[in-house]
Amino acid sequence: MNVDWMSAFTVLITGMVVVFLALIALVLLIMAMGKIMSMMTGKGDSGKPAEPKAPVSAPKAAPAKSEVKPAMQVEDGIGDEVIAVISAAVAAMMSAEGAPAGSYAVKSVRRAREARPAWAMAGMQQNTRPF
Amino acid sequence: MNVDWMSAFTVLITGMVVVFLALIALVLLIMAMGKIMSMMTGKGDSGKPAEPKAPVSAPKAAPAKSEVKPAMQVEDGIGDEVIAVISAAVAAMMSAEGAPAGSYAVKSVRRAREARPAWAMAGMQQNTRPF
Amino acid sequence: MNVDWMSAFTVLITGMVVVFLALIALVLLIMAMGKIMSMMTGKGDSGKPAEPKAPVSAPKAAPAKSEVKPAMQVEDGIGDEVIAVISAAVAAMMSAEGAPAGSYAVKSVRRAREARPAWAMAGMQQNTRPF
Amino acid sequence: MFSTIINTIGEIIMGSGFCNLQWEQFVMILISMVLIYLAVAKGYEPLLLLPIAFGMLLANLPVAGLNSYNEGSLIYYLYQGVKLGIYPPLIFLGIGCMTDFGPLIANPKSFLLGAAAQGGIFLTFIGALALGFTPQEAGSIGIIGGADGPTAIFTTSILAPHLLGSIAVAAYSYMALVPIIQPPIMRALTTKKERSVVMGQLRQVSKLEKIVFPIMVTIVVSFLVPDSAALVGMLMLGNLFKESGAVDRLTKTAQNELMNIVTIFLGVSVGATATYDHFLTPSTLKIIALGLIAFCFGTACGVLFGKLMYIFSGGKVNPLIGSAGVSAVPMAARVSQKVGQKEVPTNYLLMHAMGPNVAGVIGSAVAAGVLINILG
Amino acid sequence: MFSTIINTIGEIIMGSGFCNLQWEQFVMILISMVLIYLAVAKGYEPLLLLPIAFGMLLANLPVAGLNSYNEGSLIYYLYQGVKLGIYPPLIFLGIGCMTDFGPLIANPKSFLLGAAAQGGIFLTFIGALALGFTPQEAGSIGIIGGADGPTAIFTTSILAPHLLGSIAVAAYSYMALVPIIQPPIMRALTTKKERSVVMGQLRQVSKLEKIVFPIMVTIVVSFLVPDSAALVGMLMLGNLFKESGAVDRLTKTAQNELMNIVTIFLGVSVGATATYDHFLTPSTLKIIALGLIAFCFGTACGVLFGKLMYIFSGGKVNPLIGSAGVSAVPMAARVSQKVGQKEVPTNYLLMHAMGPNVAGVIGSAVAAGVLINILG
Amino acid sequence: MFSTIINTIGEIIMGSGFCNLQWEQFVMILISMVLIYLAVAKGYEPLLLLPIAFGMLLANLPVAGLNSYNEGSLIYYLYQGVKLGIYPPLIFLGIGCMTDFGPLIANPKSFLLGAAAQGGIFLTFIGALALGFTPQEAGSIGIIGGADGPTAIFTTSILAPHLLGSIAVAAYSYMALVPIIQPPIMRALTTKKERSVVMGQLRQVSKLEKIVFPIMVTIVVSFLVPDSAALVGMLMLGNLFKESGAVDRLTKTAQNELMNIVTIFLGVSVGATATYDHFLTPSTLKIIALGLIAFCFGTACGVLFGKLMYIFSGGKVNPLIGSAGVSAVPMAARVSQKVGQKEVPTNYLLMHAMGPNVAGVIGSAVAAGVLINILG
Ligand code: NA
Ligand code: NA
Ligand code: NA
Repeated sequence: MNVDWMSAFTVLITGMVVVFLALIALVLLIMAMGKIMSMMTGKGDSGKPAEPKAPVSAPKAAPAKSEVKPAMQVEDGIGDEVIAVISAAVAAMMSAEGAPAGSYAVKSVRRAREARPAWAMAGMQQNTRPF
Repeated sequence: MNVDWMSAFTVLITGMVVVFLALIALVLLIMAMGKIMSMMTGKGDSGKPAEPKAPVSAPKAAPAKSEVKPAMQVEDGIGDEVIAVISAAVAAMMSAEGAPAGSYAVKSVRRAREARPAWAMAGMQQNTRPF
Repeated sequence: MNVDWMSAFTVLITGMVVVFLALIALVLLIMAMGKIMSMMTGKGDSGKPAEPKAPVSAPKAAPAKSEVKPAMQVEDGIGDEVIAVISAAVAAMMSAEGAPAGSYAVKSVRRAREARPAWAMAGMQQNTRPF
Repeated sequence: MFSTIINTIGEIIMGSGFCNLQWEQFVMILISMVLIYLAVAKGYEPLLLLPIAFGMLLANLPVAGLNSYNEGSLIYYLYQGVKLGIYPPLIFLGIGCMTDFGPLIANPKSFLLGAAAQGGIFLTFIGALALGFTPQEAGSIGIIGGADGPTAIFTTSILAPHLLGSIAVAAYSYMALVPIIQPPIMRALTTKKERSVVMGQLRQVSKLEKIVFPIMVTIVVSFLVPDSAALVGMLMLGNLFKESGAVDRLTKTAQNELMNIVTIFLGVSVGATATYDHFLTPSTLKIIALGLIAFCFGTACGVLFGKLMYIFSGGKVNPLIGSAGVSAVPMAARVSQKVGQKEVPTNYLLMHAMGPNVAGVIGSAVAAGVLINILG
Repeated sequence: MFSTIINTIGEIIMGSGFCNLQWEQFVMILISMVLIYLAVAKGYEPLLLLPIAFGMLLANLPVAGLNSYNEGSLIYYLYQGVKLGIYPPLIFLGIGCMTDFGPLIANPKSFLLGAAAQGGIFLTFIGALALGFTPQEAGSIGIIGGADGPTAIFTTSILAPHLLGSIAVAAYSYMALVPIIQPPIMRALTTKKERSVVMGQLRQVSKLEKIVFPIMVTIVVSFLVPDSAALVGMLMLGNLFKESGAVDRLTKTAQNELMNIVTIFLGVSVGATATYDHFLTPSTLKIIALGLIAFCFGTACGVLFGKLMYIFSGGKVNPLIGSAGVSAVPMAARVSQKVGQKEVPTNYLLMHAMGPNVAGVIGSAVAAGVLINILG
Repeated sequence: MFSTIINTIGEIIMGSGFCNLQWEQFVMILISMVLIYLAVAKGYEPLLLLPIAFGMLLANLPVAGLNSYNEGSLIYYLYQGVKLGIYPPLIFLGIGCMTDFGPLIANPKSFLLGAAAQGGIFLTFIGALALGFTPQEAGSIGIIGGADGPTAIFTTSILAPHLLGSIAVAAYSYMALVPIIQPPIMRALTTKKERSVVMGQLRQVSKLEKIVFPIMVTIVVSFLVPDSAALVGMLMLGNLFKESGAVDRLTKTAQNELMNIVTIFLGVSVGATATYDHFLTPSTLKIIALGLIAFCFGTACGVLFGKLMYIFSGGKVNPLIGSAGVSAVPMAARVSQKVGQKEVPTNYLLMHAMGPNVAGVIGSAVAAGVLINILG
């Protein structure tokens, strides 16, 4: 066989060097971005784990989370209250039916995917605007 | 600069005249259509505001409407009853939970978007027919 | 008119023969497949109506089915329990509202169509894998 | 300057449709309105007839040139998917995702009824030749009797593209009329005793059989009639998507958004082949007459073969399910059900009729392949 | 061998964007970032401005060649849908599915306001000629005043494709700025008394009228101005889909997935026409200035014609609804509503403004057809 | 006449697949069935392997000509999107919409692991040359080690389109086998102590960083390796759609319907490049062997570099996350998690492995760009 091994290893080394060059550049830029962000927001701790911060902001959410199973998928923009309502309704019903608590869970709460273009009161929906 | 102003103003005037011509033609045709419709249906009042008519036909719907917030999006074809059921269920639950009335609202009621092609009893769904 | 009737009838006969050939081949193959399947699974009765088998496996599902109208479309993968819950909730509400039983039916229960790509705990969703 | 303006406006008006309307275009616009009326108010297969009718309207607007032949127009580009045979197989992909071949697998003899009903195609082919059409045209007209829109459009786009508009309109109109066309023929050809046959329940079909089926059909049909491989292959790919249960994402998109997009493009551009010079011809009237004949012959062939099966099965097969072999899924099967119930109200023929019904889809694709092979 | 490696890496670096960046490309990348910022943080019509801005970024990456002119690149293929005039009508199909022409049918005189507001187009045409643009360029620039993105892109792709980037950016930016641009002009041209006019409730429109409307508009507009038939025809086909209620599957796909796919392709490839040599020119600055003028003139023309209607109707028409005639649906109508409510808080002009608003879409398409006819 | 009929039927049968089947086609059909079995029953990446396998079936049906090379066939038209490099970037657009680069932004050093794991690509390139492949073929084969389907298909369609079928099948098969291939290598190259490292929680990443990230990556990567701009650009556009939160409509369509449609077209037409004359060659066996080597080498490179980071970080980095650098998102990250949990059941490496995992996608695209640059 007549392989040009020199060219071959050139490709090997060049390839790895360029890949590392590109990704190292990104490492540096992202680190710089992180620094700038933390300077701009004045949060010196943004480079550190969020652990200490999370508990402060989550105490109210925690009980709700323990109630709602992790398998539940909630679409953005649906208020927690609405979910609470539906969960509660189902829960209440279940206890009324004599089912063991915890044997059912709200699996999914989602808002209608598309608003129907109902002009009813407010004219054409948001969607139309940009076209 | 060497602009042919004569051509320019010709475009200006011609353009506006043609746009107005087209839209005036539509005005006349739509007015004619409105006339024909009201003649055909025998409702002489179709050209007038719907105000006097609405209250006559809507007295039963009105209370439901005041209960359900305007933000609610209901897909065509879902019976009012079904919505009423769901609203009622949520409302009942809320009062049971001691939440202030009116603090929650059914945001969206919609029918499943696509019927699954389940032949279970009735064979292929309607959708297939026209192909 | 100068129609080549011989060619015409040749097309007629040839066409029907080939169509029948193709479909008879399929009949035979499918029958063979059915035979092989029933031999492989050891269920000698797979060629016979499922009638005798269904009642054995469906006794629990039957009452649920009589409750839920046939028009109901349930997406695969939603547990019967969940449907039962929702049906029950609506039913209970209706009786509380004094509506005649059977006048409402759950029309559709379906799971959210797409899991939002929430990395929350478990990383990118299943969907991403194959690309 | 004032005279220049008057001149320019004059030119625009002279170049407008009002001054260039030919009476044939006016007639075509009226026809398109009638079709819109049938689609919207009467519910004649609106998913295709509405786009077709609107495409016909666009194609006959004077001056605008929005037809499928005018290179450079929007419609021309959309039409390429018809011309190149891309849209019909993609629609079949979606149909495959929605079709359950279970009743056919449970009772494979249904295939015979799906084959017999194709008789309408070939008999009409003879009729069309007799009325002076070329063999290619006659084949395209015959395929109307297959009662499968995409198959008819696929075949016609290869054999006789100038007839696309007439054939599509005829095919979809008669498909909508199946509940009116079929019952008298079915009753005329069967005795009360035959119509009263109650058929036993179908066996359960395993998931494995349902997965093997599309692969088997693809191979057998494509081997015997290679020209139907594109249609049958895509139909069966869709069905494999569905039955495998492994690619739900793809199944949903293929049977919804992809099929809807293709339907819009196909409908509008097929409609826009019906310019007045292609549509307002004696051929169109003949095609409409022959289309009806095709549906009637197909129904009759199916029912007559059903009678044969009634005899050979010792009275176990209700010949009414034969008419479902023309496809027009699932309407023809419902017709079998209804006509059967008139005799025995508790008779439930629907599932038995679904077998020939979906077999008819495969049968028509095979027939199309044969015609393309011989005449193409 | 070591020197070979150094050489190869050197070649790669010499061939990389770092060694081939021109300052104009750098400026363009900055501009694209500003546009991304406006789209994302300020909410300037993000559905189109974000793809446009990203397309602009891609087109000005050195060496990569990801622009709409570079045959063989991904963007080049996506761009064909713009160049061949396919995307804008398809977006109009989706818009038609989402538009309710009810308020216009209830008060057809709104059409006049939708016509008057097109004055901005033709006045800006004169202005652009004065600034040294060719008539074809001037027409494309004028159409910015129509405040309809697809119409502007359709017209420009025919008359002056090299300006696509600038015109698209200007059109969508000013559309986002409608709530800031219009109110001062509206207040300056009207008296407090005029702004306080309370308009009566609109009549109910029957389903039949709503179905006949799109067919009628298609015919009338396409007859008079055949060059706008593609845009108006697709807009009206979408509306017919919606109003017929018979093809829900198609309506949903046309207004969602089909429109979204086309929007992505159109946005990215229109943005990618804005390579630095096409965008970093004095023309772009002039276009941005002229675009603002176009919006202002359009608003003024609408309001002034509204005053005329106020007089002739004996004070029954509130001239504020005239500004909605520029389209920018439904934002311009909301502006009319808000400005009106400042005078009479209980005044509800929205539905009355929706009439001119949707009429303006038709009006701009007609104006585009006229310009294409005369200048194309 | 009877003899004519016999003749015609004879001709049809002589022209059918039964009389024209070559044994290689028969073998290919069997192979396609095995692949369908793997996709459906074993769950080997069914979203792509099922369409690929069916495309392979169609392409090897005798006479039918449903392959990607046969101009005029349905598959040929679908294949143009592969040939012109359109489909892979569009799939990357959808993947971008579904990818969260948060873990990578939180720990940018992950990029290094994503770079190291590309070693598999270049080592396999050498191996392929040694087995007698041309440099272009060797580059395409190497890219299998990137464990990114669209990148592999994009590169191969440029460098060695005749190998598309084999490479696609190898790439997706091994991707499905990642949970079997990787663990032994990971365990062999690491000590129990290294595998037991528990890593700290990642910092929160702000929305702004997530929005800046895709723009930054597009620019940096495209500047250095312009040939990867199409892939990386589209990936990052999708991610920008997602993270901006401003264009939900577009995000949803790009990651669902658009990606599904493209996946169907790409899968079927890539599969249909595998006609027997292209696939039943010694090359295919070599490619399958080399593909496995590529995955193994990639995994090893990643893990070894992880060990380096373990040393330099003073034992803070668990080298197991290095194997995730091959991408195969998110399966390789899950493998890291599972192998780690075997040592310390409470260790939760998943999020740390997601960093290298998504970095590997970018890394492979860069590697592809380098190969296209040097060999293309
Ligand atoms: Na048929
Ligand atoms: Na406008
Ligand atoms: Na990779």
